[in-house]
Amino acid sequence: MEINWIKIIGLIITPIIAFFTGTLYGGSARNITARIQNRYGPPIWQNLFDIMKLYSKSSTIHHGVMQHLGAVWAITASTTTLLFIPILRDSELFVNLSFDGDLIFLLYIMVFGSLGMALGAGQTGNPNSAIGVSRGLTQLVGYKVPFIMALVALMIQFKTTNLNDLLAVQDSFLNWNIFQSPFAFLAAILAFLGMMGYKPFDIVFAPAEIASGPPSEFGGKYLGMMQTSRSIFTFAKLVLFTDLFLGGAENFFILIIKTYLLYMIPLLIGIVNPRFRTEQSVRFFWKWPTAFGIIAILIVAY
Amino acid sequence: MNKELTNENKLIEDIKKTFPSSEVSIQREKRVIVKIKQDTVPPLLSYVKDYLDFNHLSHISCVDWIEQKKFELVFILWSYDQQIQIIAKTLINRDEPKFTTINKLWRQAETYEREIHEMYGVEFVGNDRMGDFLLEDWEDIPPMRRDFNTIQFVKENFNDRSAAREDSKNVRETIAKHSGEEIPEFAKKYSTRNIDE
Amino acid sequence: MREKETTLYLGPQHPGITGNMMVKLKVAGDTIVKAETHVGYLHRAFEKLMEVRTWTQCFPIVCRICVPEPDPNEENLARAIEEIEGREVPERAQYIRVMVLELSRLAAYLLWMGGQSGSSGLYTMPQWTVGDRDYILDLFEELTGGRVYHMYIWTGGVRRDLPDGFEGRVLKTMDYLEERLKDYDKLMFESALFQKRAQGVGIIDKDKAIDWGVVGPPLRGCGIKHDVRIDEPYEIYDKLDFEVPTYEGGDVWARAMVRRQEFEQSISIIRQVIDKMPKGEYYNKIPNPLTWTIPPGEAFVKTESARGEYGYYAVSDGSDKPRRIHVRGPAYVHGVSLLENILVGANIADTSFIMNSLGVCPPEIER
Amino acid sequence: MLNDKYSQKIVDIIKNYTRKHSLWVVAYGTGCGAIELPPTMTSRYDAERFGIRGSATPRQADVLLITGYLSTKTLKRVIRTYEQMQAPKYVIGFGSCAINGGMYWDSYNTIKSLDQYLPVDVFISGCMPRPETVISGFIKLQEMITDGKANGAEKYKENLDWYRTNQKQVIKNWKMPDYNW
Repeated sequence: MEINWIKIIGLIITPIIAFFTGTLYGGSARNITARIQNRYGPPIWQNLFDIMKLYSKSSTIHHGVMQHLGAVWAITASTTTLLFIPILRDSELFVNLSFDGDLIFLLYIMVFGSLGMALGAGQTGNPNSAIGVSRGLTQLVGYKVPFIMALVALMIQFKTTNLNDLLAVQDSFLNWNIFQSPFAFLAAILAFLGMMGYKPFDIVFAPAEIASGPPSEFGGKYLGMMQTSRSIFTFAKLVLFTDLFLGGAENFFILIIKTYLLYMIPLLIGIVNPRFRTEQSVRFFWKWPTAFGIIAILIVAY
Repeated sequence: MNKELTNENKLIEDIKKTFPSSEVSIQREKRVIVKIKQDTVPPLLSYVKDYLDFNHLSHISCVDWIEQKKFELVFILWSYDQQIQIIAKTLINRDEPKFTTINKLWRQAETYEREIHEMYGVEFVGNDRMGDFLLEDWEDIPPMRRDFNTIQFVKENFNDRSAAREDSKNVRETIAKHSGEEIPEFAKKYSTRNIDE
Repeated sequence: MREKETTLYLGPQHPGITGNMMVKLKVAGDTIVKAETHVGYLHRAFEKLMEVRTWTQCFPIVCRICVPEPDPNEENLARAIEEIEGREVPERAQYIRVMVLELSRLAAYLLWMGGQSGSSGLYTMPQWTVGDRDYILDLFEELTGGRVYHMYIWTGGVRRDLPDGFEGRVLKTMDYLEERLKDYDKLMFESALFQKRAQGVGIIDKDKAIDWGVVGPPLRGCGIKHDVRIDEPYEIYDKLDFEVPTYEGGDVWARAMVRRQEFEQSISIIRQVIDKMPKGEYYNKIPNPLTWTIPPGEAFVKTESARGEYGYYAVSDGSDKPRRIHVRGPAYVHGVSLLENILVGANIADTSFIMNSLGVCPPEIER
Repeated sequence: MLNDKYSQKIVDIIKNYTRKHSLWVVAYGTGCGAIELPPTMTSRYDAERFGIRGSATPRQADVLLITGYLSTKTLKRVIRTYEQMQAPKYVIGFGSCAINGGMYWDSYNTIKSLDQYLPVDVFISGCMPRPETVISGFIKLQEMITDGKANGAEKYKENLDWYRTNQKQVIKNWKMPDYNW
């Protein structure tokens, strides 16, 4: 059977493009935060330098195999999430392995990343990272509930669990999913704030209290791997949200615009807000976002 | 000082009445100095705290009068209502200084006592947290005593600064070498002077 | 099954702790069961050094005791010597001293706002407040030559007179800071998230506050109205009219509101000082400093620093070197005994949050 | 062809370039210089333009900034922090107290010159240097990184026993992990 070379090249290129766009988004986020804090701020490719420097450090201090695996799992989770999301509508270069039950699969694979990091951090034996891991998992439970409700509402409304069908449904501007199922969008966007890990919900990596939580023992290339997986994961989540609610993108330029504007929401909210404690953030997620989720499901079910 | 000192005089009578052995004087408008013997300090402090409501402990300090072989413990209290500061002073002998703790009256007195114990070697009976407070593994005599010579201690433990770096002997030479310029002619005769002369 | 207890060392090297202090926490889950502060990491033996230096040599050392706010130290030592020696300070010097004290209180409050919001995660606020604090440091640099350590107040008055046009620049900075206070309100004091984080955390109960030796804004945060500037007015505070704000509750939020209102009060004090500033001598000259001896005696003086009552006990034995100078800052009580019994029951995430609200400045604890 | 001199040179250039542009500082606020760090890192002097960012733990850091004097109790913790950091690490001594003991030259509790105990790459003089001098100190370190002169870590590894004898002279009971990387 003839090998479809374009698909293979696409398979290799997608994570690289995701990595670079994710890092550039992170760099521009640091620049925007700086401008709001009325200072000049680092250049956009600053995150790239940070990650390359981290890889060039000699990390001879490690605490056993699990710490290696923790970081590797994080990267596998983010790349697999990336590959199962249709990045562009129907392009032959960007591979799109989404199959019938892939919405449920995406829910599972997203949790896999933070689980892997939790195992890696647990291995290091640093009490800070242990506390950070327990905080991270409680918060994960917090924001997962409204997110699942939003996806279930979408699934019932369009009677499909395949992302491609969802994309096919939103063909024109008017019937984007924002307008067709507004409550699901509200629940998902609030859950998206928790997922991104920006300020109101970044108790997990809080430097001021527990010395940056789980990655406090991750030096050198482990931290580099964590940061690469973080930037790929950001890009993957952004693309997922544009496909779910903003009707996907025909060419790469529209994709960049949509994802960048979507990226502004958690960033700008995060700049001007202190951070919640763990139980406060979980209480926040189970109050309004879950209410929106329940309303979304009720509307769709009847 | 000519302002009429009603509170201060009334206070002096009170203390004189209950503690005849103490000599009480007014230093200035809001300051009353009480000199008492060592064992009447806790009763005086509790009397003053409960009856005359001097409830703010500002200060516990220790002065080393090495000539008379005495430590002087100073307790400074402040009363928010009468707005007077009592400075209660007592002399304890210097060779084996011992005193009873007053952390029953004020909880934070324990911190002062830990520091005075570490810095002067005064033994506070009844205070259980007497371990290291500021210094760590200190073998010498308590450092705040006047017979502890800090400059001589520095010479022993930290090797002398000037000998620390060979290139600090001839500073002008080193700077010239670092910055790559040539020492100007008129400055040459100064640059050969060695730092130790 | 009792929660397994782990000990957590918020060690000397920790981004949350302002200076260098170690708090050993025994933690069950997320709540603290027992806290123990270990200090001594910044001990430079100030009092020993002051005993081997002459009186005037003590001034450069004294202002390095507490970093966020050095001026109360200088003013305290100057007043202690003046009290022992009975030296008169000219009127204009007292006005300049009060202006310098209030300016350094503003700088300390701006730094506190940055620390308080930084430890709660709001990283925009420290950028703004520390950036604005720099304008006050520019005023200090112009007046005294040093940004943070001024060595400007000494026995007999101040070191030099105000440069011309200085009052105009001070007033301009005050207007700018009053403008900025509205932005700080929107960002921090009125943000619902900060209130949710700050209310009900680190409570000092009102009846035990004085007994535990709580002073300054934490005491006024419990609703008890005491301030050295009105209890025992020094310099010219009795000629100025300002009111001392108090706030009920005794938690981090009450202390934050007290400091915020005192920020406004200090701005109005500086304005009063500038338009009441008399002309005349600014320095009552001391004899040749090398051979200048002080008659034997002792003095206890205290000023109101941004963190509370700052006490100096100076004893002179007639020689040119002090016999004993004992410095006691507010952090000595707040950082060790008070912190240890407030942290019990608090959440780990709030330790540096509570420490900042108490104004704990470790170099002041161990001098 | 792969690992001959030229490709090694290119890799070094790239490595030094990235290390120069991203310096993560574990600011061990030991001394009074720690009060000049907030102004350097915040909006007026903004050290983040040069990629200088604070890092929470020594594991993630490159630069150990000793701001001012060091008491013997802190010196023990500073040595452990320094040894926990990963290999290309630099130390900046800050203020005259790190150079020669500064104002506390006769205090029994502060160490007199930092470079007997730790390999220091850049000294910033001044009794609490201003934020501009702090940033110029970092620029000097960046220049030393580009032409590969910032090798404090190797110097520490080579004559480790000289450093250990100095450290043991000051720190009495030595219960510290040994240093082998």
